Parts: sequence; structure tokens; C-alpha cells
Amino acid sequence: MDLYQELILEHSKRPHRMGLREPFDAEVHHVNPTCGDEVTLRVDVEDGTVKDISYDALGCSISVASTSVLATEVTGESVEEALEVFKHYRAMLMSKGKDPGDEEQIGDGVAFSGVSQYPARVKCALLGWSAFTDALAQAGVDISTISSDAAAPTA
Amino acid sequence: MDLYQELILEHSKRPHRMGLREPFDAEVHHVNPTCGDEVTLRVDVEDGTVKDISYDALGCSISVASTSVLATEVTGESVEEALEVFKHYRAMLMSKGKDPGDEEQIGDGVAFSGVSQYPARVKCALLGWSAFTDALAQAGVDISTISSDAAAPTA
Amino acid sequence: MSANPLSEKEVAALRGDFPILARTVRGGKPLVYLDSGATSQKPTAVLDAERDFYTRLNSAPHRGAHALSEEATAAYESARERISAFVGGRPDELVFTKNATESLNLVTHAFLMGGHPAIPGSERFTLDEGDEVLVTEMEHHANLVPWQELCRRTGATLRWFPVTPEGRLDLSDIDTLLTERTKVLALAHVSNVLGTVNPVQMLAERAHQVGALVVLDACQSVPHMPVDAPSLGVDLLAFSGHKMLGPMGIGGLWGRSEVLDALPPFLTGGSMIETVRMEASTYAAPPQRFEAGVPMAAQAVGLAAAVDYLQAIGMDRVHAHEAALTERLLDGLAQRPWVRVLGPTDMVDRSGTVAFDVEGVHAHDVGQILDDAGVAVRVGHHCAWPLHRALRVTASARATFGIYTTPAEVDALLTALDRVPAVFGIETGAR
Amino acid sequence: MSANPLSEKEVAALRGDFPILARTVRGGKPLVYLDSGATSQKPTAVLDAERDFYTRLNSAPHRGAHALSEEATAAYESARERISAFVGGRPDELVFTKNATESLNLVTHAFLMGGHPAIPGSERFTLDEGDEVLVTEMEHHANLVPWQELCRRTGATLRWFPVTPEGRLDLSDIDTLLTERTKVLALAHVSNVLGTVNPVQMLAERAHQVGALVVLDACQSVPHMPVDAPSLGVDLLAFSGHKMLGPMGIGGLWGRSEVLDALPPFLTGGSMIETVRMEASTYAAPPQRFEAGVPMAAQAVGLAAAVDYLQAIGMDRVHAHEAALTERLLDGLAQRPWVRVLGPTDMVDRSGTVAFDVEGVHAHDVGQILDDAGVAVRVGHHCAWPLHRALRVTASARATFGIYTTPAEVDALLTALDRVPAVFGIETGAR
Ligand SMILES: Cc1ncc(COP(=O)(O)O)c(C=O)c1O
Ligand SMILES: Cc1ncc(COP(=O)(O)O)c(C=O)c1O
Ligand code: FES
Ligand code: FES
Repeated sequence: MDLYQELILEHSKRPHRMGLREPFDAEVHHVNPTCGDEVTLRVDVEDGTVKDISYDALGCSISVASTSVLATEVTGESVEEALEVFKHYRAMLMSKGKDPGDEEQIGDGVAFSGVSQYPARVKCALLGWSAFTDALAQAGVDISTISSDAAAPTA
Repeated sequence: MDLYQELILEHSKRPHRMGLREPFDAEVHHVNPTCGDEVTLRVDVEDGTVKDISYDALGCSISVASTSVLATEVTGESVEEALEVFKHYRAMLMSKGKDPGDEEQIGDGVAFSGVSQYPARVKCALLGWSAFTDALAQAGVDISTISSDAAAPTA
Repeated sequence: MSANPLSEKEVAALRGDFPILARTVRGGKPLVYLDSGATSQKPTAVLDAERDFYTRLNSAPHRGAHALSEEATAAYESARERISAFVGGRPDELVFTKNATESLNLVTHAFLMGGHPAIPGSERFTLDEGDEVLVTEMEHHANLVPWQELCRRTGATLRWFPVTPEGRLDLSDIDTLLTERTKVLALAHVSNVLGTVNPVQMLAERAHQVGALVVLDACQSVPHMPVDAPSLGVDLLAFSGHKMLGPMGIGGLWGRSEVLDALPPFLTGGSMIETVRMEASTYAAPPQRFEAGVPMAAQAVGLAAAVDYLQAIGMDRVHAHEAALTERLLDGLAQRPWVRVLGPTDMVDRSGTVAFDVEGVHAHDVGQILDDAGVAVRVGHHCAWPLHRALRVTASARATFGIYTTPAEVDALLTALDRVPAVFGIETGAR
Repeated sequence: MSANPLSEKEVAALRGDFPILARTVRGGKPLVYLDSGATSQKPTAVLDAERDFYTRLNSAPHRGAHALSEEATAAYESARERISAFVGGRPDELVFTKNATESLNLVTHAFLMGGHPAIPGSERFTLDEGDEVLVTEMEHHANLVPWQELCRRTGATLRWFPVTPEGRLDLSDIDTLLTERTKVLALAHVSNVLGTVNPVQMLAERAHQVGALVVLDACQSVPHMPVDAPSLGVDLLAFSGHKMLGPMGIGGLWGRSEVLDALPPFLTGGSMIETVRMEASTYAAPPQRFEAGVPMAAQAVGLAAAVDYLQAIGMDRVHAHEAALTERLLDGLAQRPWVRVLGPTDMVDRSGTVAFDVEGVHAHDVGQILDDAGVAVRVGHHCAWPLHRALRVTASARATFGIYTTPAEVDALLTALDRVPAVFGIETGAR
């Protein structure tokens, strides 16, 4: 099974940058209705840069690890770059195995390429990321570069 | 086709004892929901005898003819006899062709024996008769000798 | 539409896909099935698709992470995509129901909620005294009784366009009927009795001008002609699977995204929720919001196969084929002055549904004579009782067509019909 | 129940009737289907019965006088008779719905009508502020959310029996929960998570003493054990066809005649009416009153074949078979201290549904490892989210059985489960 890459298991056991921190511009709470898992996520945006992503996550290894990778990869990036990463990451997840992901573009996000073979888990790998883009929007960032169905994929 | 016996066609073209007459003890209005046909029927019961059955019928040949035969056969009989005729007539209709009907018991009602082969038409042949037993009940006659589902067969 | 009708050879080939058409009835008479308007026959491809689902993928969609459930979910959602596209919609604009009747009740019940606290924008779906719902006198009970019940319970007033003796909508009073008070216009695209094709686009535009929601009963159009919901300009559109070569037990409700988004849930339960606590729940986005419980996934897959089958023929050709049959039947009936056709007698804005009345003989008796010859038509009020009252008949006989119907079957109907006057001793006006 | 479980030979023979069981998943692994509680597999006899309907009788029942329609009506009504008898009912006591969720919504919506002028006795089905609806904390969303919505809209109060840590109903407060204010008691016969069999007879008696209506969600009992609705003493009983070897898209609502007679209609439209005028309509007697639109007749015929199939085995033997499997699984899990079983760990009043939690590993991850070995279990909250909250888990994995499940499949689950600790690096307490 390509799903549980070592990197995923490690992040899920020891999620990076976890916890809810101040200051923040927006906080969102997302739920995956099929399993009941939840994530609370805060973003701190300053001068067009993602200064901090802090979160509290209750969920499966995929959702916790992906939120952890999100925080690791995206913190410190400009919002434009962050949204680009999201787009590539999501494209990989939605590709049904066709797009293996490019490490140049999404960094450790490539560890989740196996998820695209398991449609029921795509929501897991997107839970934190959807919360993140939603939080950006609530913080006043223009997220129209990612299409509108991005925040709520129906897997 | 055994359905359209000469007697049925005749009764349907020239229904006997048609029209709504006085005096009467009860008047009922029955509808066949599948076709929209209606019958209004009155009974006059005196000393346990069916003195008159008068009616106004809008319907197919089977329903009009059967109401006409009802009026012909049952007027002048005792209510017990009338209910007996009904029971035998209904049994024949419900028999799916097994019970050809006994002329001794139901007189011209035997002309309707072919109806039992056409389940969708059984309601037609019972429309006037169900109205009749319902009217008897409303006139205070005990109709418990015929089972309760009698008045509303689900064909 | 300039598409060619199906050739004799094409129809003959198609008929091989419908095993039931080879059966006989009433002592060996070949079945002449002219009741496709009630329910259509199903091609083997549809039955095979359903069976294939059951024997390869069967499991509950959207309810599991195992391989089978993944495959079932994919099949179910692919079916949604194809069926929605068939009426011009996007995947998430199609809700699966058990039949068109449920689709329409879903809408009327939404208005009974009086707006739902958990659904932003749902206040739009409220009705009060003084508000009006506008229908037509030619509606099927499925698009009439639910609105009656809604009006009874909200105090709103039901109004309707009457029908002309020719079987068209009488729009002469449109300015008094369609007003600022009108909150909903609900009408049939095609009458299931008269075959009349109503001017939906124009009416939808007028209705939108006064801010009314437009609900279309497309049961008798979607199976028989190209239908593109967005370009008709309606807000919601209901249809039934079993009338369009699909399985029983499945229907559809197409809705514009903005409308579905604001529509409160109807059936509640599993898989239409977002979160559930004992105290209260919140609800999922459409279409899931409207699909409580394990869905009819096998039937959805079957219906998608039906849509594929129809598309392979082409809906414009389906329409042309049925138009040719209709014309043939109308011509034949015109030669029989003892028969009265209900509805338009020419082919302008008319579809393949021909209801008729033999004066002096009850429709059920007419139907029985036809049935005795193996010809299956529907008799009664066809769930359009008020329309029959308006046309001053209690009941009628109705012939309807499918892609598998042949001109010879139309002729068989006419031949069988000719027995009616003799049996019931009526004047034919001939000789 | 002293019936014998099915022998290995019997099960092997049965499995031949379920073609899907021969398939493989995830790269050639034999399918081990332990998700029958979500939906069961279907024997060939059921698929054949449906196909036979479509290829021989297909037409709209109760809607025509022609030969085909007569035959379809007879098949549909014979199915009703057999299926109703299966739960101890008379033919006219069974309403066909699309699934159990619709059956339950039919009941809750009846209460929303506030009594119907055209239905004598329907005043009984009203709820006001001060009235209470009593459910349990172990309900499936299908028997919870509709009651929440009903209470929200009528101002009535929803109350519930809590669940003990062992997964039984906590009845200690019954005297304050079930009172004169209680208008409805709605509960599951068998929990779809815990397998707990609730003391329905006793509770129904208590509820009737205070005049409450008793609604039973029998989704997880009817497929797995003998169920006789009248002797359980309930008023209404809902079940799903797809969980009992039947087709998707069909469910049932059994109701005592006096109750159904007084129940207002839910979906309105064709064939549930008595008379229709533009102004108002009157309604047919049950069960027709509740079956608006063309029904899922083919599915009814398929479900009747499923019932025949189950009866040929005998429901007591079905139950004995599943009990043996349950015991085997509970024994196996008891040997794995890192697994926590939700619900009773003995066989007293317990059915074949085993939910469990691997401490420290999310149920979805557990399920994924099992799935990778071809073992299909359900993971998540199984549409019983409040129950999971009460038991302080977000989600669980759940194995459920059917007549075709083998002891070897239980063992396959246990073997696959043993991979979990290694993959996720948790302590097993072993060695
Ligand atoms: C206990 C229980 N109630 C209700 C339901 C709902 O049944 P359906 O989804 O078939 O409507 C289910 C199954 O999903 C169940 O297990
Ligand atoms: C115009 C029209 N509307 C609604 C319906 C109801 O469809 P269903 O019975 O499939 O719900 C029908 C067919 O019966 C119809 O012809
Ligand atoms: S299982 Fe809930 S987010 Fe993965
Ligand atoms: S058809 Fe209406 S009573 Fe015979």
C-alpha cells in the first residue's frame, strides 16, 4: 500500500506547529461529516505573507499529517505561493494516480500522492488545506485563483 | 372475450330502475378513483325488505349494467337475502374465473362471471353493489354478515 | 427539428433490445404496447447495467472507505454526472429521488419549513396568506395535489391557467393570474394527456419578472425530446427514470445551483447531515442534502445506461420518430368521426401522446376491446382529473409511444378500434 | 432460540448464489465482505425476479386495465402480501417506501400536518409545545434527525434515553422520561453500531400506558432475526429492503391498521387520491394513501424474492448463524487487549454487529489496513454520531454479517487487524 508513507506516519504521530497560537487574523472550524473529524485552524497574514498557521486537529493519520505538512510547507510563504502550492497539491489528489506530484511545487506534499488512489481519503488529505484556504478568505485574502469548488470537494 | 355478455350490453344501454326516487332511508355517493366514475344510490328499506333501490350512475358499461342488475334482482327481497346475493356475487367476481356463479343464488348476476378474469374491472362490477351495502348500513341495517373489506375491495 | 425519424430497419433492430416486446397477451396476441407514457419498456443494456452493479460493485455509496464502496460511489456519481448532463445540468445540480412525484413534493415541502435556521437564504422559500401559487388546469396530480396541500397549510392561494377546448393553455388572463403575488409558477412541460407542449421559456421569463420561482414537471418531455433545463429558464425541473427507459424507483430533480443551495432539506437522516448532536443538526450541501438514507445506486447506474442508450440514438431523432407516429395516429383518428381527440389535432407544439374519446362508449370499455386485441393503451383520467372535467369527459383512452413503437402498431390500434362501434352498437356516421 | 447455525457446507452452497463474493479487490485479494449492515449482497434469485418483472410484466401497476398492467399489479400486490407477512402483517398494513429513512420521515411528517381535514382521526397525530418525543442516544440519524426537525417545528421537546458504557439503554430515569407528556416513543430494535437488542416489548407496553405512539426502527432486526411486529406491540415499524438481500430503492413501513387509517398522507400526487378537483382533493385508504406516483414495483418483486429466500433458510437459523460468527469475533477481539469493543461483549440480547476501536489509531486508518487485505468493514460514526460521542470515540470500525459470511472471513479480519499495531507503531501489550 502506497498510502502510509513513512513521512505521513511521522507527521501524524508528531504533528509540526500544532496548537492554537496568537496573533491570528481568522480562525475556522471544519468538519468531515463522513467520519466526524474536526480541525480548528488559524492563519496570521502579514504583508501578503503567511506568518503563522496554527491548528488543533482531531482526525485520522492522513488528515493530521497533511495539516502538519501544510503548516510546515506554507508558513513563511507569500499568499500567492501558498495558493499555488494548494492548487498543485489538490490537482495531485484529484488525479486518480495520474499526477505523482512535483516536489519542486509542493515539497513534502508529494508524500500524499498515494491518497489519490483512495477517493474516500481525499477528503482527509484536504481537510486542513480547505480550512486553510477558507481561513485566508476570511482574513480578506482574494482566493479566486483557486476555483470555487476547491473548499468543498465532493469525493 | 367473455366479458361483454349480451345481457350486460343491454342493461348498460337501458339501465333498469334508474333515477333517484323518494322515499328513501339513505343515500350514498361512491367514486371509483381509478376512472373517476360515480354512482349515487338510494335505498328504501321497510320491515326488513328492500322496497326500492334508485340510482344515478355515470360509468362504464360494466358498472352501469351491474347496478341495473342489482336493482332488478334485489328490489323486493329481504335484506338478509340481499346480503346473501351480494356475498355470492362478490365471491364469483373475486374468484379469478374459478367460480362461474350460480343463477339460483344471484340471478342475472351470473352474466358478470367473465369480469373475474379482468381484475381491473372487478371494481366496476362492484361499484353499485358496494354503494348498496354501504347505503344499507347507513339505513341502520346490520351488514356484519359480509366481511368489513367488502365495501372497499382493492383490486 | 429536421432530424430524420428512425427507419423501419432501425426500429426493428432496436426492438431486439426489448425482450418484453416479443411476448403475447390474451391468448397469443402479439403485445402492442402503446402505454409508454405511463412507463416505458427497458432495454437489455439498462437491465445489464443494474445487474452488473449488483454482481460487481454492490455496496452503500458515500458510506465506506473500502474498495467496493469506493467503486460503488464512483459509479453512482458518474451516473449523476451523465444524467444531469442529459438535461443540461452540472453534476451537483441533480438530486436523485424515487420518482418525479417525490421530486415535486421535495419542493413543496421546502416551502413548509418556513425557512430553515441552518440554511442561509432559505427564507426565500416561504409562503403566507396573500401569496399565490400558479399552476395549470392540465397538470398531472403530481404537480397539483402537492401545491394544494401547500396552499392549504400556508394559507396561500392556488390559482391556475385554464385550458382551451383545443387543449392549449388559455393565457388570456395572464396579467391577472401572474402578478407580484405569485411566488411560484409550477407547470408541465408537456401534458401527459393532450401532448401539448407548453411555452415554458416565455412563461418562465414572465414569472421571473415578478420574482416567482419556476418549477417544471418535465416527466413527459425529458424522455421524448431534447431538453436543456438552463435554456428553458426554469429553476427546478422534475422527471422520472422509469418513463425514459430507466429502472423503476428513481427520479430526478434538477435545480439551478443557487436555488438548490438555499433550499431546506426535505427527508432527513443519514448522509444528508454535516454534524449531528442530540439537540440539533446541520446539513450538507446539495445534492447530498436531499438524499437521506442509502440511495438507489443500482437504479442510478441503470438510468445512466438508459441515458446513454437514448443519446446514442439522439433525442432529436427520438422526437422525430414519435412525431411521425403521432401524425399517423391523428390522421387515422380524423377518418373516424365517432372518435374525438383531446388536445391539438395538428403537430404544432405537440408531442406523442394521443388521448381520445369514443362518444357514447366509456373509455374503459374502449380500452378493453383494444386490450382484447393485444393493444395496451391507458384508460381513465390519467391522473389529470381536473383536465378531464374541463374537457367535459369523465375518462379517455390514451396511446403513447416509445422509440420501439412501429407504424404497424399504430395501425393495429386503429384496426382494433374499429371493433368498438359494433360491440357497443353506436352510430359511426359511415355509410 | 435453539436453531442450528448453518453448516459450512450450507454456507458454501449459499455463497454460489452471490456472484459478487467471488470477486477480488486491491490487486487480487479475495473480497471479505463484512459490511452487510450497511447493505447486504443480493442472491441471483432476487436479481432474476427483478429482471423477470422487467422482461415479462413491466408496466405501471394500479394504472391500467390492459393485460400487462393487470399482471404487474398482481405481482406488486403479491409482493406486498409476502413481505408484510414476513414481519407478521396483513397485506394492507405494509406501505412501500424508497428506504427506511423515508418510512420514518413519513411518520414524522404526518405529525407536521397538524391533523388533516380529509382524514378522520388524524387529529391524533399532532404535537404542541409541552409535548415530548422520546428517542434514545443510540439512534441512527434516520430515527433521530426527523424527530429533531419535527420538534423544532412544532415546539415539542426531544428527550432521550442515554446509553450505558456497556452499550445498553440506561432506563434508570424511565419514570421521568416516559410520562403523560410523551406523545411518541421512537427507538431502534437493534443498534446498528452496538448490536444491542433493545427491550422493545416492555418499552412499548410502558409507552402505551401513557398513550404514546411507538415507532420502531427495525432496520437491523428484520434482516437478521425473526420479527413479528404485532407481538412486539409497536404501532409502526420501518425497515429497508437493501439490507435484507433485496434490491436498493425499496423500504417498508408496517403499521397497525387503525394507525395507518388515521395517518395523514405524506407525499401527494397520483394514485394516492380518491377525488381531485382544482380546489381540493380527498385521499385513498392505506396503503395506497402513502404511495404517490409510479411505485418501485420491480424492486417490490425483488424484495419478495429475498423474503422467500430468507424464509427458505429460516430466520431462526439466520440468527443462529450470525450469532456464531459474532461470538467468534468477540472471542478473537477479547484476545487483543489493544482493541476496545463498543457494545455488549457477551451474547445476551446482542446481534451480529461488532464495532471496535483500536486505541491510538483512527478507525479510518484501521479500516484502510483491513481493506488493503480485502476485508471490507465500515468505518466512521455509522450515522450514529451522538452515540459515538457518548462512548467518547470519534469513530469506530464495524464488522457486520450476512448469511453468506463464513468463520474463515471472521478469522481473515482478525489476521488483517494484527497488522495495525505494527504499521502505526502502537503498544499491543503482547510479549
Ligand atoms: C438502525 C438503522 N436505521 C436506519 C437506517 C437507514 O436505512 P436506509 O439508509 O436504508 O434508509 C439504517 C441503515 O442505514 C440503520 O442501520
Ligand atoms: C406529466 C407527469 N407528471 C408527473 C408524473 C408522475 O411521475 P411518477 O409517477 O413517476 O412520480 C407523470 C407520470 O405518471 C406525468 O406524466
Ligand atoms: S477519516 Fe476523518 S479526516 Fe480522515
Ligand atoms: S371504468 Fe369506472 S367503474 Fe368501470
